[in-house]
Amino acid sequence: MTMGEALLDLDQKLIERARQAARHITAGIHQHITANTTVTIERTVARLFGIDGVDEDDVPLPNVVVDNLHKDGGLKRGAAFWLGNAVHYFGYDVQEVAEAVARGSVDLCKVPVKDETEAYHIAQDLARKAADRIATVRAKREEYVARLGMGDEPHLYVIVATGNIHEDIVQATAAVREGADIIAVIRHTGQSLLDYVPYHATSGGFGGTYATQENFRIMRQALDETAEDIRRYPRLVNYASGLCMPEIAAMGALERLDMMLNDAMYGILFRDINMKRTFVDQSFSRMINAFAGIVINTGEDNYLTTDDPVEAAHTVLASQFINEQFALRAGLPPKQIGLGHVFAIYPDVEDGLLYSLAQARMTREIFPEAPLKYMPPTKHITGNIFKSYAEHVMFNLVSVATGQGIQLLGMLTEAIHTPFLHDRFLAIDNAKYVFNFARHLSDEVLYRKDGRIQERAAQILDKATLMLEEIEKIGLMTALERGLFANVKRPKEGGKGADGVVPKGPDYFNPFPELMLPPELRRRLERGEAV
Amino acid sequence: MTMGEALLDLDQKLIERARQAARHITAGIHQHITANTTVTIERTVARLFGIDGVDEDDVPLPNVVVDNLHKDGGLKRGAAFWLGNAVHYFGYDVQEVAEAVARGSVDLCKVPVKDETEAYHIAQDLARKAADRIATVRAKREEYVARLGMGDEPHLYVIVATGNIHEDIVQATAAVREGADIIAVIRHTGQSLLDYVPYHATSGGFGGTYATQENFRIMRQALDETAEDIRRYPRLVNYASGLCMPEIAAMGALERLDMMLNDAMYGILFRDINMKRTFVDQSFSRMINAFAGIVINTGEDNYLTTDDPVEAAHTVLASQFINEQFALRAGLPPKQIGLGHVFAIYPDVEDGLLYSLAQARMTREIFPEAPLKYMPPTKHITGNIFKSYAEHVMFNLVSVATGQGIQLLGMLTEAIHTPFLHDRFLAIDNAKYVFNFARHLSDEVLYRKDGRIQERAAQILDKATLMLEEIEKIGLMTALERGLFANVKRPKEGGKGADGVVPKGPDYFNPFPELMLPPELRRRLERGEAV
Amino acid sequence: MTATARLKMEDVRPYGDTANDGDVQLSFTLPLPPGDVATEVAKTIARRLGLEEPAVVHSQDLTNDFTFFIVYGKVPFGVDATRIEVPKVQVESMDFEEINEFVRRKIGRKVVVVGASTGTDAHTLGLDAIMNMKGYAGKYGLERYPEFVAVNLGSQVPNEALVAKAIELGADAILVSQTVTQKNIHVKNLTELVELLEAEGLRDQVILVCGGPRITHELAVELGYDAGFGPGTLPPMVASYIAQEIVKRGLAKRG
Amino acid sequence: MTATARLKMEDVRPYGDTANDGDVQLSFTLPLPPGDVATEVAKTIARRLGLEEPAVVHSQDLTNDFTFFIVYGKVPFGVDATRIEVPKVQVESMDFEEINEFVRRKIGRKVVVVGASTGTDAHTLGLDAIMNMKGYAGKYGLERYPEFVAVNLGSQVPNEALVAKAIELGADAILVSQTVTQKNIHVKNLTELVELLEAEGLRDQVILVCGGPRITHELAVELGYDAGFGPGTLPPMVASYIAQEIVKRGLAKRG
Ligand code: B12
Ligand code: B12
Ligand SMILES: Cc1ncc(COP(=O)(O)O)c(C=O)c1O
Ligand SMILES: Cc1ncc(COP(=O)(O)O)c(C=O)c1O
Repeated sequence: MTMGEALLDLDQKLIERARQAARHITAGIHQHITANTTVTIERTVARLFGIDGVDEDDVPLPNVVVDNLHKDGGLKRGAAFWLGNAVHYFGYDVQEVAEAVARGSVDLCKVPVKDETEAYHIAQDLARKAADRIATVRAKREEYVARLGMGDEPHLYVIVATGNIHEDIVQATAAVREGADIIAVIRHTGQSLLDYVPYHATSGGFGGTYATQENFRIMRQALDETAEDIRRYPRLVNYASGLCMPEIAAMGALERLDMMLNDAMYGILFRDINMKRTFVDQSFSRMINAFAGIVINTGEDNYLTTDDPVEAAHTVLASQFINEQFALRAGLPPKQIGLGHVFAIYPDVEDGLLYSLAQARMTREIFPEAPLKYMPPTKHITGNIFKSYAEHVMFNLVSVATGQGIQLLGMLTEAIHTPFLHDRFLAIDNAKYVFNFARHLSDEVLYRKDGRIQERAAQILDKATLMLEEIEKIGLMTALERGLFANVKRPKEGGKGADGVVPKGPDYFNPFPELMLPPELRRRLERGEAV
Repeated sequence: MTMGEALLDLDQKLIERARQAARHITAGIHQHITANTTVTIERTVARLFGIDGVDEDDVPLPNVVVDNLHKDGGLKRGAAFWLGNAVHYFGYDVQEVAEAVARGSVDLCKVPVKDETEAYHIAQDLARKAADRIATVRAKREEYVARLGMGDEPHLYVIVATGNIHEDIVQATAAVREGADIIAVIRHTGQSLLDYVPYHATSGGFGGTYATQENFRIMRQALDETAEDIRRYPRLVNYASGLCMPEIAAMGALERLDMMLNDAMYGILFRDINMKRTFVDQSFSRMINAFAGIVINTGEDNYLTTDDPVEAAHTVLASQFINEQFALRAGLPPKQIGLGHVFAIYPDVEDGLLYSLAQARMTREIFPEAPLKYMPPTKHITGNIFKSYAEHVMFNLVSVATGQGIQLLGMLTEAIHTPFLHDRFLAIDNAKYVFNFARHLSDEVLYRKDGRIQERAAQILDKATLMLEEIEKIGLMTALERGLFANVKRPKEGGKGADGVVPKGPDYFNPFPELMLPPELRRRLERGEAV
Repeated sequence: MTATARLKMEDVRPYGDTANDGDVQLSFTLPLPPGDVATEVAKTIARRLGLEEPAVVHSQDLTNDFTFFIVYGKVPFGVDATRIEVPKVQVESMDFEEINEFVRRKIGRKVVVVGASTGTDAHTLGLDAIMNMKGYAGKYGLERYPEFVAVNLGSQVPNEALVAKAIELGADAILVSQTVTQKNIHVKNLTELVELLEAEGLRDQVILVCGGPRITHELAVELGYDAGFGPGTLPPMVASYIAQEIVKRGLAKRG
Repeated sequence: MTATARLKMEDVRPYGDTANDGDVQLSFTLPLPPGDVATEVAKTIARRLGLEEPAVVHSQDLTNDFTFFIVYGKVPFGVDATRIEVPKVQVESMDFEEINEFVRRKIGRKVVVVGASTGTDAHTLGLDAIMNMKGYAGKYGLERYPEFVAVNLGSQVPNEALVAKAIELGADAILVSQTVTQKNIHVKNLTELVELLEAEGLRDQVILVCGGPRITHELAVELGYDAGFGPGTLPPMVASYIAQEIVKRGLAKRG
């Protein structure tokens, strides 16, 4: 791969202008993020402290605990303090405290504060243990990767989506044996709108399988077993975005997921989740992703499922700049920022391949260290499975020719059903063929100066820069209100989950940022410096 | 297309050395070609004079006539003279003469020669009429092309091969409506080894449909009707190579075929036809192709169905140089010389795409005016129809990226059966997609100096030049004896049809070269000058 | 020469490269490791489906004791195409102008339509294609029709909420879109809506229409809908149907 | 966890994404113009094949009144894989050395084998793979075996010429390759050879073997051959078979 080499002759000043605008745009949300917490952030604290399980009505105990605090206005101080206090007061462990709350025998805010310092101390201790656990998990991943390796880039990323975790395991392990590098378990339709995370191993999802900690665990275990057989470490992916971003990020950190879909704006735009909620949640969840060594995937591909892929190409780039800055602010190093984009151009567009090469290569050059995640065509795919298969060849070719990092494989039955076992095989075979057959193409091909490919890239960069500078002026929230992305307008106060945003009190306490954010970054954020 | 532009930085001196060697190699066969005629050349004369039909035993009358002459040693003077003489003597038209021979009532050599000059005169007159007819057919094609056009290059070339001409017509017209530019009716298996051309419309072929003049005619008519509908002129192809090269060339000239498979060495190597026979036949048949404005297709793809496509790549180039020189010597201008090559590299070869690009682009640059005919992968294709379909995308991409002229579309069921109706549709759809989606790729992509692609092209050119210089030393016939092409060894006197070669007598007469070969070329050939 | 000229409509068979050869291609996976037994099972399945001369042209190890097969074979029977009855929405096709004129003349009031993607289905593009101003494939959507009041509730709308809204607006027609069909979830969602409407005693008072990539009119009717629209549906087809059905069912005066 | 652990061998069904879902994909062309009737005929064919929930997921105008269909459906029956008997060449597999040793010990003379692609078939690569020195996939061909005399007559050999050569050489085995199968020409070519040998009274004295991409042992036996070899055959399989069969049939002493 010639990742570093400038084949497109892009205007570096323009890139810097765009990045600078994105820096300012995200800094503009910082004040909001630091001033608020959310129910799911507090549930995350509870989870990381060790609270798990469900009550009699199948309500997860982290919800029970946080609801209990919320009704009494306790969240503004943070769950950490109250849990530390209850542990101290009762001498229970934290799970026992949660169970007591579930039984109705304890109201957390009403537990007398015997020794504030001791309460903080216990909370800090629980947090440190959680952080240690995550660090151990991370080390284990690093050990696996060092020992078994991960295969060449672009990495082959496939989804499983049977709705039944046991069936998913059959499919996922087969895919890995066939050559897949990355397995994503697609979530049950609509799970992102649940303000809780389901529990147990599940078999009744539609269009995907519930993201539960137990499902994470048993899939990871199955993949680990396969890894030893095939002498390669397959990575596991799930979705953070939604109403439970930080909780799922925490679950992923504990169960050794390796990648997570985590976009700073996806939930707002595509799930109509309240923007104020999302901005706070994404920050906390990404901090956990960062600390756990998890690579995030952003969702810019989604813009082009509604908007026109040729006309709206620059919105993808603009969003990538914003996602990048949000990610950096949450402590994610560039090599953990898997920016998304997509091979979406309709197959009947003359020179569509040239446009696709231009955009893919441009993205590569502008974000040289990001493990770019390249999405397959979906919207225009029909029941003509042969045609889809042909399009996927082109898609795979563009990827290897431009140095993409993560290749989400298209399924020839995209327009028909979630993938059959052999659909996935055929997708893997297609990608392996193309990647090998064109292995060093990116080393050998240059683009004509000021030709169609260079022009196209220049034009996208130009429009994205202007768009970012416009957003810089009006602010990101207003931009979302006005529908600048994906043609979707979202009012600041509208959308789901708005009532889960809680202003922090002056005594708000959360031990995790101190444990998880790099100190230098924390200092800069506190001082309002560029990151 | 940037056909003219040198993207590969090939060594022009080496190209000239190779071409010069090929010039000498083909000049080395000239003496043999001018000294001999063959039964099929003489049958061609009979056909062009107007002899058609079959006798009671279904033996074609041209065979009846030529066999009749041959048994009495009359061929060394040429059929033209004897036919002129008989027409003159009996006052019959030439068909009546043939019918009389068939009835056994006339022995041509025994017909008294009343007036030699008159006999020559009649023969010349018949020849001129034949040439006029062909010229009219050619003009009609030119009129069609001017009026309806032929679509963008690379032209989509598909085969029909049902064995039944009526079914072929259904398939061919559908293909043309779907976008095919060129229809080839594959011949019945083994027809190339028949030393006669079957008669009538036929429905009983295997693996292909008999090449008969009637089949040519009705297919042409069906395509002409479709042409008016779709406002595009579809070209029709059949096969000259085999034991009846010149006869089929003549039939094609009369029935407005537009392209013919005609390779100077294919019959020798792949059908074990005697080399002395083939060299004489190819010359005469190509002269007819040239005069009729028919584009020939050579068969270098065949080398790689037995030999290794990576190792033996240079044999393709060497043969192209030889075919080019033979073609020029028969009066074919470069734009009628459709040199063949093939996308044959196994799909599991790392960087196979780079090698394919190198060879295709190299061929383009070395033969800038030739309408290169690019063949699909066949040998390694399996029953995995999806995989074939993916390979065809790459094949089509290389073609449009390197400026090929004629694209013989691969069929996803290559390993299974001759094409079904929808196999052909899927192939056309694949090519249309790729050609449009990558339309101007060849304008935009440059190859890195001394990179893998340039190196590969240089290496092939180098090996081909050495091979040609080796053949120049030993002579082409000896080279074929030694198995330099396709690993097949053919003894000079071996193979089929050797007994059909007849040394010309001092009074040998054939009116066609004078009518069909450009005068300047004839002069040069006679003087032994380079052409 | 076209094929139908040569073929009997009473005996239509698949066509490979020769009239009536019956050739078809098949692919599937078997939960067996690759080998002779699996291949023979694949052939047996083809044979039990009634295919003649089944040929396994490809088999592929999918690991985990699965094998993928590609099979060709011949269908030995014909279908009488003259007797095929296609369950189809009965409607006279009209264009934008004609539909509005029809509503003005024969209904004399605005037609009220409410639509949603129901249950957990978040796919709105299909319903948007029918309802939004912009429409689909160059045809305006219902919102643009002056004689229609079209309310698009968007995605993931519970059946209860949809029915409530229909009552509130006094809707003439309810439009439901369903895209996710895994394990027949669409059938479940669609059936529940019918049951809900029946429970409320409203079923006869509204025109109930569904659509989506796997919806056919036949399925729709089977599930208790008045009409179903599949891929390729354009807004005027739906508008024509609703307007004509209102008149046919004598619901015009209701509003 | 492998699938077979979860599935009954007595009831093997196609697998899409869930055990026993029966999912299969089908494609074919109908000689009908595109439209509702053609689509319904396509579905009817799927239904008459016994497929449940047939869904036409794609239809494509092929012009000339033809339409191409892609259909998915569910096979509603299982096959008992424990009862599958695969007609198979009965042979103990031996390697190059073992085979030659076997011939030396049990036959005591060279084995004579003559091969050809017969009729109009010019495909020799398959037979070459078995016979030529070089062999196939890293395994030497019969010409390389010191205990075999292998004569490859090449392509397009008339059955008469092959039989004549077999008589001339006193061949133990005749190897026939057939690749072109259009309209079952291979069956015709193969049958003729058997008839010829029977007419000459030679059938029992030679081991008659055929091979090619569409040859199965089952078909070969049906046509009167001793054995048939399909894709993937390697030279030692054929050599082992011939050597063992000579012994089994008591032909060793004949030469
Ligand atoms: C775009 C898309 C999305 C977008 C949707 C954006 C949006 N605003 O709609 C996003 C990214 C959000 C999405 C998400 C998901 N998707 Co989705 N998605 C698609 C995709 C690519 C295109 C669908 C589409 O819009 N087609 C274009 C429209 C215009 O066509 P149409 O719906 O058929 O509509 C026409 C007709 O059917 C009819 N019609 C439709 N509705 C109605 C209603 C009425 C009343 C009438 C009269 C007519 C009518 O008229 C329309 C115009 O002709 C398909 C794959 C594909 N290529 O088809 C997958 C697909 C539909 N999605 C699928 C899945 C599983 C999901 C998820 C559930 C995955 C997950 N677990 O996260 C999620 C969750 C969504 C949810 N909760 O339902 C599966 C469904 C599998 C199945 N058959 O069950 C598909 C087939 C992909 C796949 N192979 O897995 N998806
Ligand atoms: C190479 C090739 C050619 C070459 C042959 C060169 C040669 N010296 O053999 C050339 C270019 C000459 C050729 C010509 C034709 N071909 Co061709 N050809 C092929 C191709 C691409 C590969 C076949 C091959 O060699 N496979 C490799 C060998 C090693 O595999 P195999 O034969 O299966 O052999 C193995 C086993 O079957 C077994 N085996 C085979 N024989 C024997 C014999 C014995 C005794 C034993 C024990 C085992 C055994 O062992 C082998 C090793 O495992 C196929 C398409 C494809 N990809 O399969 C078309 C194909 C076979 N050809 C086809 C046709 C129609 C033709 C022509 C008739 C076309 C024409 N009308 O001109 C001509 C004429 C040839 C003729 N007269 O027969 C069709 C056949 C269609 C059908 N099913 O009827 C095919 C399928 C292409 C197509 N889709 O149209 N062809
Ligand atoms: C960034 C991101 N997050 C999440 C999702 C899926 O989330 P949901 O479960 O809401 O469908 C997607 C799907 O496209 C995505 O791009
Ligand atoms: C140049 C040439 N001529 C003729 C043929 C076909 O001839 P035959 O009819 O001998 O198979 C081919 C086929 O590959 C060819 O390449």
